[in-house]
Amino acid sequence: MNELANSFAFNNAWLIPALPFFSFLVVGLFIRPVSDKLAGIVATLSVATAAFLSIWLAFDYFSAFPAGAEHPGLISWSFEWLRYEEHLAVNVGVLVDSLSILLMVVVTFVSSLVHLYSIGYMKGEDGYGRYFTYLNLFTFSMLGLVVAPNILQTYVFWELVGVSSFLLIGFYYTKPSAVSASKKAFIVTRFADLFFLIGVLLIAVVGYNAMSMFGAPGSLPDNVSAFDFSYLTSSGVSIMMNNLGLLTPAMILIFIGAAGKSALFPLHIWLPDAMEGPTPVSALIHAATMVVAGVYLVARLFMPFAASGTALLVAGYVGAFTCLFAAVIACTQDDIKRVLAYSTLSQIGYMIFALGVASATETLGYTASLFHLFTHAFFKALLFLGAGAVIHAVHTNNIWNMGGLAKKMPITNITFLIATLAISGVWPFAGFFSKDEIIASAFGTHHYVIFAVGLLVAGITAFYMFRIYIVTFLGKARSEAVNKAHEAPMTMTIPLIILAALSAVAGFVHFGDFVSVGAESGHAEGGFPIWIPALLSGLSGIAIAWFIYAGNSERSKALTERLGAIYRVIYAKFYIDEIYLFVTHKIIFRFISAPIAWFDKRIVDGGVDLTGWMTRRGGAVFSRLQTGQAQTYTTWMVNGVIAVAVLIWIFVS
Amino acid sequence: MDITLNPADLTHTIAFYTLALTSIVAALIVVTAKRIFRAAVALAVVLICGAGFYILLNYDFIAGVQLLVYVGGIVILIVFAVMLTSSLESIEEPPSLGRKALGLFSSLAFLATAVIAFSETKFPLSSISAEQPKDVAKAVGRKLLDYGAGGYVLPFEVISLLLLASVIGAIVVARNPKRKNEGSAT
Amino acid sequence: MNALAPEIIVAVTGFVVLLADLFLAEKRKHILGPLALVGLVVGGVAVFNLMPQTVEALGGRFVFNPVAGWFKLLFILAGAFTAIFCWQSRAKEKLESDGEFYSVMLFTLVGMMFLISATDLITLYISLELATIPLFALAAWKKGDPLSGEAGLKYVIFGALASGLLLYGLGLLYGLAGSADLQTIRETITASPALWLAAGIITAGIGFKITMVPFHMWAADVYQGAPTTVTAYLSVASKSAGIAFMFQMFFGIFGAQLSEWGWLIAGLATVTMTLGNLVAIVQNNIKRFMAFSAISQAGYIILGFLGPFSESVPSMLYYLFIYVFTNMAVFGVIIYYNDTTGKENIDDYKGLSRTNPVIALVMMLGLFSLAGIPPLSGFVGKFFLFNIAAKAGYHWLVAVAALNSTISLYYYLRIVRQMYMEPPTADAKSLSMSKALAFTFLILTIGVTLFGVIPGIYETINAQTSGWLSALQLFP
Amino acid sequence: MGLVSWLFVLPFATAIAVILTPAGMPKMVKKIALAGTSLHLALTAFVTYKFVQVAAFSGDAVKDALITHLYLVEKVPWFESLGIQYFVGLDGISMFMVILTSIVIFTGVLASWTVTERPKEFFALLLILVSGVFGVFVSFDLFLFFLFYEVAVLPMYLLIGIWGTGPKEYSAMKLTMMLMASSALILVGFLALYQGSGKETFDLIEISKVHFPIVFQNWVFPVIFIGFGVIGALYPFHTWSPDGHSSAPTAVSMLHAGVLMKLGGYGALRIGLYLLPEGAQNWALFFMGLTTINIIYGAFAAIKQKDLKFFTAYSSVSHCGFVLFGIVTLNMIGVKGAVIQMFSHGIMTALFFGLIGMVYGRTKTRIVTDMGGLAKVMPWLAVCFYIAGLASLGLPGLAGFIAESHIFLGGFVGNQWADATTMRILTVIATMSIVVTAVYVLRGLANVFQGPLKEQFKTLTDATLTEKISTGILVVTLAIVGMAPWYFIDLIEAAVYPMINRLGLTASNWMVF
Amino acid sequence: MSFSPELHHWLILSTILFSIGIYGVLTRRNAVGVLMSVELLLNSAAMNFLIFNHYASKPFIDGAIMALFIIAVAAAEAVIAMALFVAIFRSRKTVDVTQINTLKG
Repeated sequence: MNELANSFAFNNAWLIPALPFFSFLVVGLFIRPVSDKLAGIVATLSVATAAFLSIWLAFDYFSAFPAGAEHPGLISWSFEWLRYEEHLAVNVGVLVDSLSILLMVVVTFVSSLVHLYSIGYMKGEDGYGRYFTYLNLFTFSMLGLVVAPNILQTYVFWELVGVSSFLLIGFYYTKPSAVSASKKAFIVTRFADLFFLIGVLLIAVVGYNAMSMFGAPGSLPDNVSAFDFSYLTSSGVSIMMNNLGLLTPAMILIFIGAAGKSALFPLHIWLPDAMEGPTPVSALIHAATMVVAGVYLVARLFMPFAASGTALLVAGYVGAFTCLFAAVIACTQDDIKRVLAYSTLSQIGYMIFALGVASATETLGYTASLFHLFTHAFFKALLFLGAGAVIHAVHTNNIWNMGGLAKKMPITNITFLIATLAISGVWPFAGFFSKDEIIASAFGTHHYVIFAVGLLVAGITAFYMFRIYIVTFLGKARSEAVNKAHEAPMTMTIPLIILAALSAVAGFVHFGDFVSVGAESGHAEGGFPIWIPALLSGLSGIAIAWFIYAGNSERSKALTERLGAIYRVIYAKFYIDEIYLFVTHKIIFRFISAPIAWFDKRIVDGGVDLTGWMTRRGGAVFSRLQTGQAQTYTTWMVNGVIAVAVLIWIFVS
Repeated sequence: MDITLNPADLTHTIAFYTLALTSIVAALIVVTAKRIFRAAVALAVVLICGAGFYILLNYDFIAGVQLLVYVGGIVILIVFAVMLTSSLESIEEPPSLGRKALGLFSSLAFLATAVIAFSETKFPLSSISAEQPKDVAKAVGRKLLDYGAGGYVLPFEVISLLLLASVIGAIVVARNPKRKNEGSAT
Repeated sequence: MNALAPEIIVAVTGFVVLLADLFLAEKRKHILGPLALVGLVVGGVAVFNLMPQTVEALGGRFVFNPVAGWFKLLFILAGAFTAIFCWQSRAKEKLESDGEFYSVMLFTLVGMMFLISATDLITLYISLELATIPLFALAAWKKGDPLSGEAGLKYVIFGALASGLLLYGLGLLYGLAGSADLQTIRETITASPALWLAAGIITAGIGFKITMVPFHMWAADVYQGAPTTVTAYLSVASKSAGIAFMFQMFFGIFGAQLSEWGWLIAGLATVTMTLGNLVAIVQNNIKRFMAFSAISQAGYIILGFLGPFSESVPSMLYYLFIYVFTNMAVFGVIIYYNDTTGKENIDDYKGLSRTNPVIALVMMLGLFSLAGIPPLSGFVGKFFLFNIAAKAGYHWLVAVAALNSTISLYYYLRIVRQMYMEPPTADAKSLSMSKALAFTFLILTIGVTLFGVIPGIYETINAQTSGWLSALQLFP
Repeated sequence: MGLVSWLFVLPFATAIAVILTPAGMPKMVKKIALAGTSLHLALTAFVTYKFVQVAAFSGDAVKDALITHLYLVEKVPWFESLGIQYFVGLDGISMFMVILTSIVIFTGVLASWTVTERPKEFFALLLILVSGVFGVFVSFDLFLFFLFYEVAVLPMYLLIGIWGTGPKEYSAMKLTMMLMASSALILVGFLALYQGSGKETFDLIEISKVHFPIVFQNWVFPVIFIGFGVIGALYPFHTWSPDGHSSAPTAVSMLHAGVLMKLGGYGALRIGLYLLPEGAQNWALFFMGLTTINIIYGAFAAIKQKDLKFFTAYSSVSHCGFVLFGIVTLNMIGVKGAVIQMFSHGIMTALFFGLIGMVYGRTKTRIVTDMGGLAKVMPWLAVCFYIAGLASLGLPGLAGFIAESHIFLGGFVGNQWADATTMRILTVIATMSIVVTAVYVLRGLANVFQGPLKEQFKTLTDATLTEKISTGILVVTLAIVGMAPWYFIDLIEAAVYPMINRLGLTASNWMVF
Repeated sequence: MSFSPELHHWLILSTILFSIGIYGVLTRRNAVGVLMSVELLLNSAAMNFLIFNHYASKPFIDGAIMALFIIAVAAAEAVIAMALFVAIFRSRKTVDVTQINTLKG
């Protein structure tokens, strides 16, 4: 700890999340109404300094704790935000360890590049200042999420991330499709957050009850709160929860929360629609940062996940299935951003099942997954920004009326090619190393089914990536818009170039030394060189794509006819969206909220009106007793006398 | 069951039962007579029998007052009212059956409750008549004007107010509106 | 002699007014009203300086204790307000026989005052009759109007039967106790079927007077038929007299048995409240509406008889005190509006708040106080009565009573709605008001608003009267 | 006339001043009302400052207190013979509520700047209503409490009946009838407490020293809880809220939903939980079930609503369900959450209704589907609407989340009287409401503010200065409580401790007083 | 069972008269008839007082005084009742109680 004590970066690590927040306030309230240009610059600068700071912090941290040695989680700054109960305090702060540094670096770096790119991309759009405010808000909440020392702060920023993505997706709020997409994104992630919240509550309460009975576990300070990760990830707690039989359900609940944010299988429907937002947004949020939040969460709680065993397995299989499912759909899509969205789904599937196959002892999967996260952030962001440049130029998303852009937009073409190679896992580029490690870890831990899926998807990924590349950049121009296309301005190309460089070189980083869990670092031990089959499947995918789409396109049209029905089903994304729509509108709205609204109006409300009506009826009935006949009145009186006398007689005796 | 019949009791008892019988029959006529005038006469008979009862209870003074005031005054007043409000011969159709049944039920129920109540309760009174102050009139007179402890001078004053107020009220209500206006018009 | 001073003063005022009416020329007749008022005020002052002590007169036949004193104040207040309204009412067919009206009313007032101070059966009965029989005539005062006649007729028939029955009951009591003195009766009577029959009959007598349910039938028709000033007088003075009579009977005679008859009181109270409130909802004629409101108020007042507690008497007196002011405020507006526009239906009060806001405000405050809305005095009065019911353990009754006051709020709000929410009808015009009437309304509004909040009134009543019940050794 | 009395006397005095202004100057009426309420804001700030100076927040005395410790107390005997006294004071919860009411009335007066019809009576009644509410929050004598409670209910009839829209008379009558019927129940409860305590006093603190027998508590607690529940929109008795709010004018529904509905929660807490702990323990689970229905029912019903006001009314039914849910969790976290929720929901709904009033003022329609794309024309209102919406669905960083997290955690932690698993299942169901709330909030906001702008709304203007100030204050409060809650929570915790400690007492060790 | 009239014989007699009076009040159509029945009631009540007074253990006179007063009250009632009937007859041309029922509801 002491080595870091005097490091400037560590001591004011809180600046990293704080800078975007301050600039969000400043730009949002003051600069936005004044001048757009200034807003863009200030926003970008704040995130850039945050990036610089986080790199400096990373440098200090890894110099203090060299590769291979144990990487302790140090809290650089925290204050007690909320105190529910004795052992249930929430101290908001900044936790610095290898995982959070990785995420901080990735998030700030990609975010600053996207900010830079957006200055060019968004020029002339109305609501320019508003865009940058939201972007800063997103960066702030994402950073808040990754540096959280306790699970409740994670949940808090988890929600803020959800809201900022809602605001960004719905940026073009005049477009009904963007509005419904943002609504859909928020509600689906909110649905997942519900399970996450229940999971958090469950763990916190179990921890609280345990601590209020037996006090804090030995190794931890006695005012530790049941939310803190240090408590949750301590092995004693996991064992205790396991024998209570609560660990697995809690972990699965939290995993559902992670699945929602990272758009795994059942909850993935919002990500493709999220493409309605401006492309840099998709690049930042739906490629590099937000969607990996789920992966980060599982990684952060890896020890309890591993302790529960089944939870990890569930993660594994869900990840694998998503990986395959998304890859298959990606092959059929025409919109360039939709394809990239599905490819993100599939890559995240990779990361999740990499974590899934790992275990307390076999931590290679953990390192592989984070390594892939690290590399994927760069080349996927590049792919999206490239696609953005293309769309910016030809003003359409549909790849079939692009084509032959290579000549028109050389830089974009090259950078896009590098990224495509990287993602397909071709040797020198980053994708190869991270994807290879994942497949190796799957093989190493004898999950052969997942291994097979990983291998197959590597091929499919290569296929649909090159399909996109070939159709957009090579071949003849398929629409006259292409002829007018010209290279993107400087502010847009610089980030492309930087990202391209990174996706090329990132693979060579000895990731294992830096990021690992448990004692020894995660290195692929010898045995059968897994990278060979992985590379082969990737190359075969490229070949097939080349064969179908290069040259004339009849062959691809012939292929689609032959597949026929299957093609249509895949193209329609297996009708999952329609199922969801059916469930929400038809079942929830028609069969639950409508009857409740009706029930409330008719029965409960009716009940009140009924009592009112009955009193009036009673009044009318009794008023008819007054017949006007004096002698009826006197009869009432005499009978009244007799009644009272008899009543007294009966009651008193 | 010894039946002791000495001459004084015998006349006393016979007088009681005859008077009782006549007064009950007359009362029934009062309430059921078709012609209202006939009812007025029956009322007079009932009141006279009442006076007879008072004598039996040896309250001759009260009997006298009853005869004078009640029979002499009030019944005559009622006859005037009968004449003022309807011709002598006017036949009054009987009340509706339902009302008669209800009236009968109520009165009989009251009678039954009262009789049962009497038979059940032991009145703190001696069953034989205690010796009565010889001169009822003097005793009543003295009591009425006695300011002391047992005196009833207060009700005496109050009853006068009551009669005055009733008379004033009656005049105002029954005054003929036409004549009053002419009077003031001149 | 001074114990009888108040009664004598009022009686003498009655005579003076009668004679003045005889000798004054037509145009000078308008001073009869103030004359009666002066008499009443002097009578009130007489009561006040007698107030705190207990004085006996006529060898124990007449007793003046604080309870009797407060009741007399109530009667005088009611009489004074009625006199003012009669004096101020500029009804088109001016009640020619004003003089007689004031004197008859004053005599009934004297009857009520004697009623509460009587200690023996005879005085009690005679003063009760003095307080009732002239009212039959008052009910039929408006000669031209057949309705008034009909009201008088119904009142006579019902009243006569009630007094006959009451006599029979008192006879039973006399027989059971062998003496006419209330004190001895209370000590000698023991539970027996005859006593219960007597109790039944006396409840009927009381019920007739304070419009308790099985005996309330006459109220609606008589209140509607009688001239409004008489209705006001009936609803306030006659009801208070009924309560005074109930004091004499239920505390005076049946004191010992009262704690066992809690269920009877509770039953009667529930039925009275509920029926009064329910029927009031569907009424259109404002006077008939006030009849049923009065019936429901009777239901609330008899809550005080649930189990003799030291708070029972002061709470009831306090409630009656507030009831006089509140009811007179509402009736004042009704009389004033009825006299000037001749309208008697609730719908005729449309938009009153626009045409003459002052009256509307007085009416609204009065109605809300009747409904028991804080911070008006009606609420405080009702709260103390409900408190007694709770003290006696009848929590269900408190719930019923509170729900009833909610229902009562419903129909009071119906009038407020007419006044405040409906637009005024075309011919509505703002009516002028004489200074005297305005001053009366001011006093009434003060009574309605401030009496609840100022603790002094309840505290003085409580200090003086809470001892009365313990004097009767009723507490177990 | 102590400081605390001024809290409810000042609005009353302003009401009198408003009535006395000469008829011809409506502008003056509004200025006086505004001056009065802003003066009140200052007064509340001063009272808070004094309260914080004198109140103890931590330390053992606070932790294991068994009797509510009051500050700035004024006690004057009123009806001595019956043990009624004018007893006014402040503790953490009352202080928090007074702040809420003061803010809401200030923004309420600002939001009703456009009232033209009979402004004098409108502002007078509004101020009388609020002085009743202040009275309730500071009075600690059952009689005084009840008196102020009913004073607060009555002006509501006239306010909705005269200045309302739509079926105003019907809803005004229904609202008043249901609230008065509920006060009937409360009256039964109060009188039972007064008699049951045998102490011949209405003083809340004295009565709290008495241990009522279990049987007594078992029937008095539900009576009081349901009595207060009706105004707190407890499930079967909530039907007055949609009608009442939708036909009430803006300021009235702001005040009513924002503050009056909190009387329910406050009363249930101050009288129900505090005086009848065992009763609370036996009934907790039943009412928790009811309030869970409340939460879910209100949320689902809100989805179907077309009218903005109905939409917010049902959402406040659901949020008020949270308040009562928090109270019956019977543990420190839950009850604290209930109090925070009272405050946060108060601000949120006041903001919602204020904004709806402003939008309605411009578009003349409240039907969600008729409007669209208003964000382009009135950005300020749109932003505030979004913040209110996000606060209501419990977005962290805004007050909603703090309250809801407390309540959910409280539900999960449970207590030793209710069966933990059922409590947890109910809490899970209640938690589902955050999703349903999100659905209806976003659907509503999207329809109104997003999407293409309709022709006829092109010329609409954005918020005027007064509107900006009122919405601004509310938004800032939401944010402050949301981001820096620790200060408020100490304020409440000190007041909630006695209530929780009393739950632990059993008949035997009650003799501690 | 001696035939000479005992206390309860007298009471039964007066109660019978009382009940007949009640029957009369309840059923008589003519207002004056009702008044006559009321007179019956009052008379039997007065008799009641005298009976109790007669059989009182101590020499009492209160009952007799009460009887006297009852007669006076009966007179007062009769006066007012008659005045009312006359007024009603003048305006309604009938004294049939069952037809005078405009006030109802």
